[in-house]
Amino acid sequence: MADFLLNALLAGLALALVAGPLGSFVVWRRMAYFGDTLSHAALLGVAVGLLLDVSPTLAVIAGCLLLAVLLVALQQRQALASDTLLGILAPSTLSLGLVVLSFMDDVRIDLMSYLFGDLLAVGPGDLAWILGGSALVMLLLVPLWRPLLAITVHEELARVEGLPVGGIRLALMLLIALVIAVAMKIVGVLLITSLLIIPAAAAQRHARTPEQMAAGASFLGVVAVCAGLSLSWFQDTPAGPSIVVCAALLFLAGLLLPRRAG
Amino acid sequence: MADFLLNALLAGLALALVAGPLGSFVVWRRMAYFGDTLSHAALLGVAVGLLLDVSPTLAVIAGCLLLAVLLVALQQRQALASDTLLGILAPSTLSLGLVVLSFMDDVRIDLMSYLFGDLLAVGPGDLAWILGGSALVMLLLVPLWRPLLAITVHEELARVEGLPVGGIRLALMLLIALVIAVAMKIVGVLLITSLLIIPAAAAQRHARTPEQMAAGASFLGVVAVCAGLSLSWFQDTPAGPSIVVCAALLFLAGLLLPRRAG
Amino acid sequence: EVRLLTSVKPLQLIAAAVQDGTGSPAVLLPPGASPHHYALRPSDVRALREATLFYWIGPDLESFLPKVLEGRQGPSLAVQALPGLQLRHFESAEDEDKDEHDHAHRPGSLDVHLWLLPANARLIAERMAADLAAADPDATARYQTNLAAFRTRLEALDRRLAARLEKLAGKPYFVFHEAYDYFEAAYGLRHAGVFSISPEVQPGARQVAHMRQRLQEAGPTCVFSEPPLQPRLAQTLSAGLPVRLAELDPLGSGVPVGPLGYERLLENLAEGLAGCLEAL
Amino acid sequence: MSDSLVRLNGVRIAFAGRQMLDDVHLCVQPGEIVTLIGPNGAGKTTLVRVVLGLLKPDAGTVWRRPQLCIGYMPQKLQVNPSLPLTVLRFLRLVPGVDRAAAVAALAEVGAVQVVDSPLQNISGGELQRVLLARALLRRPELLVLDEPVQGVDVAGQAELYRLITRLRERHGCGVLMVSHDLNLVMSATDQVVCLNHHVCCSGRPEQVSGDPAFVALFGQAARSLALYQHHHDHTHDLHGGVVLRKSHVQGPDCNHG
Amino acid sequence: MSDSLVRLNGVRIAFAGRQMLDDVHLCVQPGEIVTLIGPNGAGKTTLVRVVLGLLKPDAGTVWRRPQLCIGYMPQKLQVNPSLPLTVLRFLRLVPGVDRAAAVAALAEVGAVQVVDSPLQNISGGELQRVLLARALLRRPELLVLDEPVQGVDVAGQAELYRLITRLRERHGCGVLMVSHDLNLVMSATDQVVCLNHHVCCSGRPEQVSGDPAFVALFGQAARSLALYQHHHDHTHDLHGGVVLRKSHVQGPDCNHG
Ligand SMILES: Nc1ncnc2c1ncn2[C@@H]1O[C@H](COP(=O)(O)OP(=O)(O)OP(=O)(O)O)[C@@H](O)[C@H]1O
Ligand SMILES: Nc1ncnc2c1ncn2[C@@H]1O[C@H](COP(=O)(O)OP(=O)(O)OP(=O)(O)O)[C@@H](O)[C@H]1O
Ligand SMILES: [Mg+2]
Ligand SMILES: [Mg+2]
Ligand SMILES: [Zn+2]
Repeated sequence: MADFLLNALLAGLALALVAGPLGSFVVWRRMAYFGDTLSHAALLGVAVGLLLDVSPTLAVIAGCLLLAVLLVALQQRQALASDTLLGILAPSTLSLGLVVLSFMDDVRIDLMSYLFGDLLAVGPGDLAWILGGSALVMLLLVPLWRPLLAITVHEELARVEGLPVGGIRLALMLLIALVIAVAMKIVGVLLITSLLIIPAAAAQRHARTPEQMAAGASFLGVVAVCAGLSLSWFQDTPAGPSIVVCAALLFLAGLLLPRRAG
Repeated sequence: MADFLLNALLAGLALALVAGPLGSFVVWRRMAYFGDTLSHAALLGVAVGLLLDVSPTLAVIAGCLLLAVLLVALQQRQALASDTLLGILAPSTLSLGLVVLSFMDDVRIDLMSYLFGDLLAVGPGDLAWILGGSALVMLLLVPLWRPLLAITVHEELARVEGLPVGGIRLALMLLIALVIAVAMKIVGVLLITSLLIIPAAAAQRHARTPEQMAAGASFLGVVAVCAGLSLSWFQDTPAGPSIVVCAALLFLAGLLLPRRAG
Repeated sequence: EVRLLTSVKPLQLIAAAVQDGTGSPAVLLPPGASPHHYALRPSDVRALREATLFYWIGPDLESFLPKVLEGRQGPSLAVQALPGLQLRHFESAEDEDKDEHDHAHRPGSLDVHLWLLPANARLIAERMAADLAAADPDATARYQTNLAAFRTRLEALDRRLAARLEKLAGKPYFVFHEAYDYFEAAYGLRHAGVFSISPEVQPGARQVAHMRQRLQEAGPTCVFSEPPLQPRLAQTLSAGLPVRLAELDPLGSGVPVGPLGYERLLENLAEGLAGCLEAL
Repeated sequence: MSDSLVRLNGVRIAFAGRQMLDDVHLCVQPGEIVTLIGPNGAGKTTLVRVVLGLLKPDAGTVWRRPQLCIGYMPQKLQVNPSLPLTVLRFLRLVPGVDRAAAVAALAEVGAVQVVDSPLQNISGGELQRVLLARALLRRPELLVLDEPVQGVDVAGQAELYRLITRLRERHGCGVLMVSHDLNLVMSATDQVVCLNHHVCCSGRPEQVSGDPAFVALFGQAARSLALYQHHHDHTHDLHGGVVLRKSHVQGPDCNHG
Repeated sequence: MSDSLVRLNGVRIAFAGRQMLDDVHLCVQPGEIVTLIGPNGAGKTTLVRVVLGLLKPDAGTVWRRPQLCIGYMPQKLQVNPSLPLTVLRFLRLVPGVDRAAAVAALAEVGAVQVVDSPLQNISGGELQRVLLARALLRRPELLVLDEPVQGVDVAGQAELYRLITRLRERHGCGVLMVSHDLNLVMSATDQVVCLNHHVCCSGRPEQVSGDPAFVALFGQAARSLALYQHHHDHTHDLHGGVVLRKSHVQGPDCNHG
């Protein structure tokens, strides 16, 4: 096997594994739009970074983390659903980025290029980041898992039971934002948002507990990565989109199977 | 005033007016991601259209309408939230589009130009489309309004009371999809999704009835269009993004005002 | 045969002139593909890995490439770094209006359309010939002949274009996207205005008004767009004015790959410009 | 049966392999109050949802009079929280209702003070009253109420039951109701159906309260209502599984089997 | 007051200009059952939410014993519908609970048959029982129950009240409960607080049931419980606005004012 394919496979598998549990939270908390919003916020980050002469990578990560904090703050003040808040933040940050750029006459850069990676372009350095980052996120998830579930089941109940709801929510957002921000630059926003949402949604139908859903999502993600890369290799299709198409096919197949006995 | 500015203003105002009620439904039904998903589906439409040698404009509209139908079908079968379904459909359709494109060797299309319009580029022909279309949608909304509200308040109650829930839902989706598909090509997906969501979300906090919210959203949209175009004129910033930024500022201002006495 | 790969079509055309008779160069990005929405296929990565020589413009244009190139063993060259190349940078709009003053301010971003200057093309061809000769010493003579022929043809072309375009100097025309500065600099032309400085950055209302005013003042004029783009703004603004819409193709997308391809690219540009402007 | 509003025959439904409704027959006539009683998890809400057409039975037939106008009050209702909606506007979603009619309906159920409150903020008992008002406003031929007085205060409970009885008299509509308030129900019902996955017994209140199946199900609490006690024809374990089953008393209005 | 679990002093809260709680004093001691009664919309749930810290009062102080472990059972609970969650897993969200403990708790509340059902699908009464089981599993020092037996069947109601009384004896926890079941409540409560935006009267059940304010509020239904009847010190209009107000009887455990 070509080494670039091996890199792609390892990166894809690591992301699929960590995306299972994180993506389950994305589905439960209705944040499907989070990835896209982050990519738009990242663009604002880049634009401001150019103005302030900061490294774009740093600017992207700062933009994403800031957005996560802003989202948590708005959720606390506002009765609006997460998806509406994201639907406000996404175009707003993007537009602000474009307006900021329009003040800089001498910049004719390809903004998008700061945001999009490609799975087949993953090098050994990227791979180290992804493997290390995934392992770290998994480790952080272990102690956070039960409180996260508690605030997801019912936030008031969790608050009465003494959990620091705001802090836990912020931790989750930052975790997801960090994974998306790093993965976006390496494998592309399209692939990472799909790996978060589609396997989790496919696993939901047949899971009876949150843990089953998270594990099922990781498993389906792994299957999608393997199938997608095979498709890409044998049919010479683009790698990232092929994985997404395979994940979508898995989701459709799950719809046809009977729902697991409740 | 320059005539292009007049065109832009009229188009913006018409869209803001019709986006008020439609956007309220988008917020209530948690479909904030709908616009983005449609723009991705449009890309699949263009790719398939190229394969079948169909006019791209037709292909875009067909893609959007098909997506709306698919969404309604999935909602009926599946316990997943709308935002999750949209989060699945958006990357899937985009990826499928990219895979289809990769099989066509010598295509020279500027995909983005099919999706991103510019408010300042609205010509008299476009304007006629927008004005006519908005008027038509408004007319269609009148008889649909009460049943739409009923299924939005509580779907089972509406079903028991004899409303054809599936048909009404489909009608709403098709209406929104059509508005987005047409507006996307003329003023850009960024502007139309923002006009749908941000004014409606801003109006929600201070409205006591659905009608107040829809009217408030139209009003705030109109204000945002006027303010944004002024900003664009005096500061020479891009028109669409300026409107979006103004809408976002209105939303923030609404957060600072005390909530209207309940 | 030396396997030579270039990132974009213009470089492939230059390489085709140098490699004439010994092989045909390949190109990575299909014409029309936008570098940032291009999703790599395994065959692309393989082609990159297996090419003996690889040429690309530089990270300012093909921003996705640096990472893929990390995995490449063989030599690759970002031509924007070639010594002796004439490079241009965009300036801020205020400076454009004023007369040349000393450029103490930070240089703007690089104008990546550097292949549109024949002198740059010659320099690139020379470098390609040297690299090819090193990789395939047996055919050194052939590369030298090809290079010499390319140089000669370029000089002739340069003279022809200069003569043809000289008459157009001062005629007002507008471009949709600022891609022709190198070409214009070489032949003493200057566009009267740009509709959008880059595809991502839309113009503001005042700039559009300004363009509209200039279009009106200019009288009969031409507006040039690039083939895959749909210049809606240009169409709207020129409605009702004696304005002709035409296309210029800086990437040579329609040009067949062959030893004469690069010249065809430039000639098409000149033809497009002249064809429209002369008919005014 | 041509004059009945709704008729179920041999309805069976299973969730995840557990038989939830087993060979259930039911019919509601105009002007008749039918009350479903039974322990928690007996399938009462499930049966109501079958009657309404919200759930398709696995077997059996459901017949509703064509164009039947139904007023429904669900057991729990979570209104879309992102929709700004006052109680008044909620009631006015029923076609042809103006403010005066809405206020009158609220007055009947004793919730007129919340007419301008946001629907999502009113208290549990107030929501029950508002839902009942809405069901009334439709001037239904069939009123389906799933635990209508749940969470309603003591004074309100008796008041609402009286209102339901009055309604039947005023408009002649049929009522299908689920309730746990045996004492209040027994006095205001034409037919009681005692459900525990299957129909344990059904008939007039005085018949049912004497039925051994009824006593077995409700034990202590029912004793005060029971007029007489027969020989058990079957018994139930704690959660209503039928331990032994012979024949059942059938209600007088439905012929089935 | 150093040994009380929670203490409210002069709490006031208004929603949209309507005064919902007016100068409310309340305290709960360990081992004591305090029951809030009052008509719908009286502000009982609001008061409970103030006690829990879910709502900040406009004026007055709320004191809770530091590190107080609270078991809470809300009046209505809508569990996130997109989360696959069995009843067992829901109960095991409480730290340190294994399957055996969860099943034991379910058995106590009489809902052991739903242990493996999805939480979103169980019936209304079953959900109430499961919520109570969860509150118990936390081994709370203070148990806060908002209408705990709402929707529970007849047999279950008495059973659950008995369970709550037993719990107090077994673990010595304090209980704050909202209820409409005057008959059941009166027999199992140490202190009754009769709330109608303000505290109408409070004290031991036998004191309260004789209080004129109580009789004025609950009228007919309460009469059967009242032991004797005094002279009214204030009256209420239909929905509880105080028409005339003098002094109130104060519960014996709280000193305020
Ligand atoms: N969609 C479903 N999937 C699986 N099981 C279900 C579903 N709906 C209901 N059930 C189960 O069916 C049983 C009966 O539920 P139902 O709501 O009909 O009871 P009920 O008689 O109305 O009880 P209650 O008096 O508590 O309201 C419950 O045990 C519940 O767990
Ligand atoms: N967030 C809020 N905003 C505005 N009004 C509210 C809010 N919460 C409650 N209310 C109002 O406060 C009043 C008291 O509500 P609460 O839920 O405390 O009543 P309750 O005593 O618990 O009644 P029930 O017995 O019906 O449960 C109600 O009339 C309700 O409309
Ligand atoms: Mg029920
Ligand atoms: Mg309450
Ligand atoms: Zn260009």
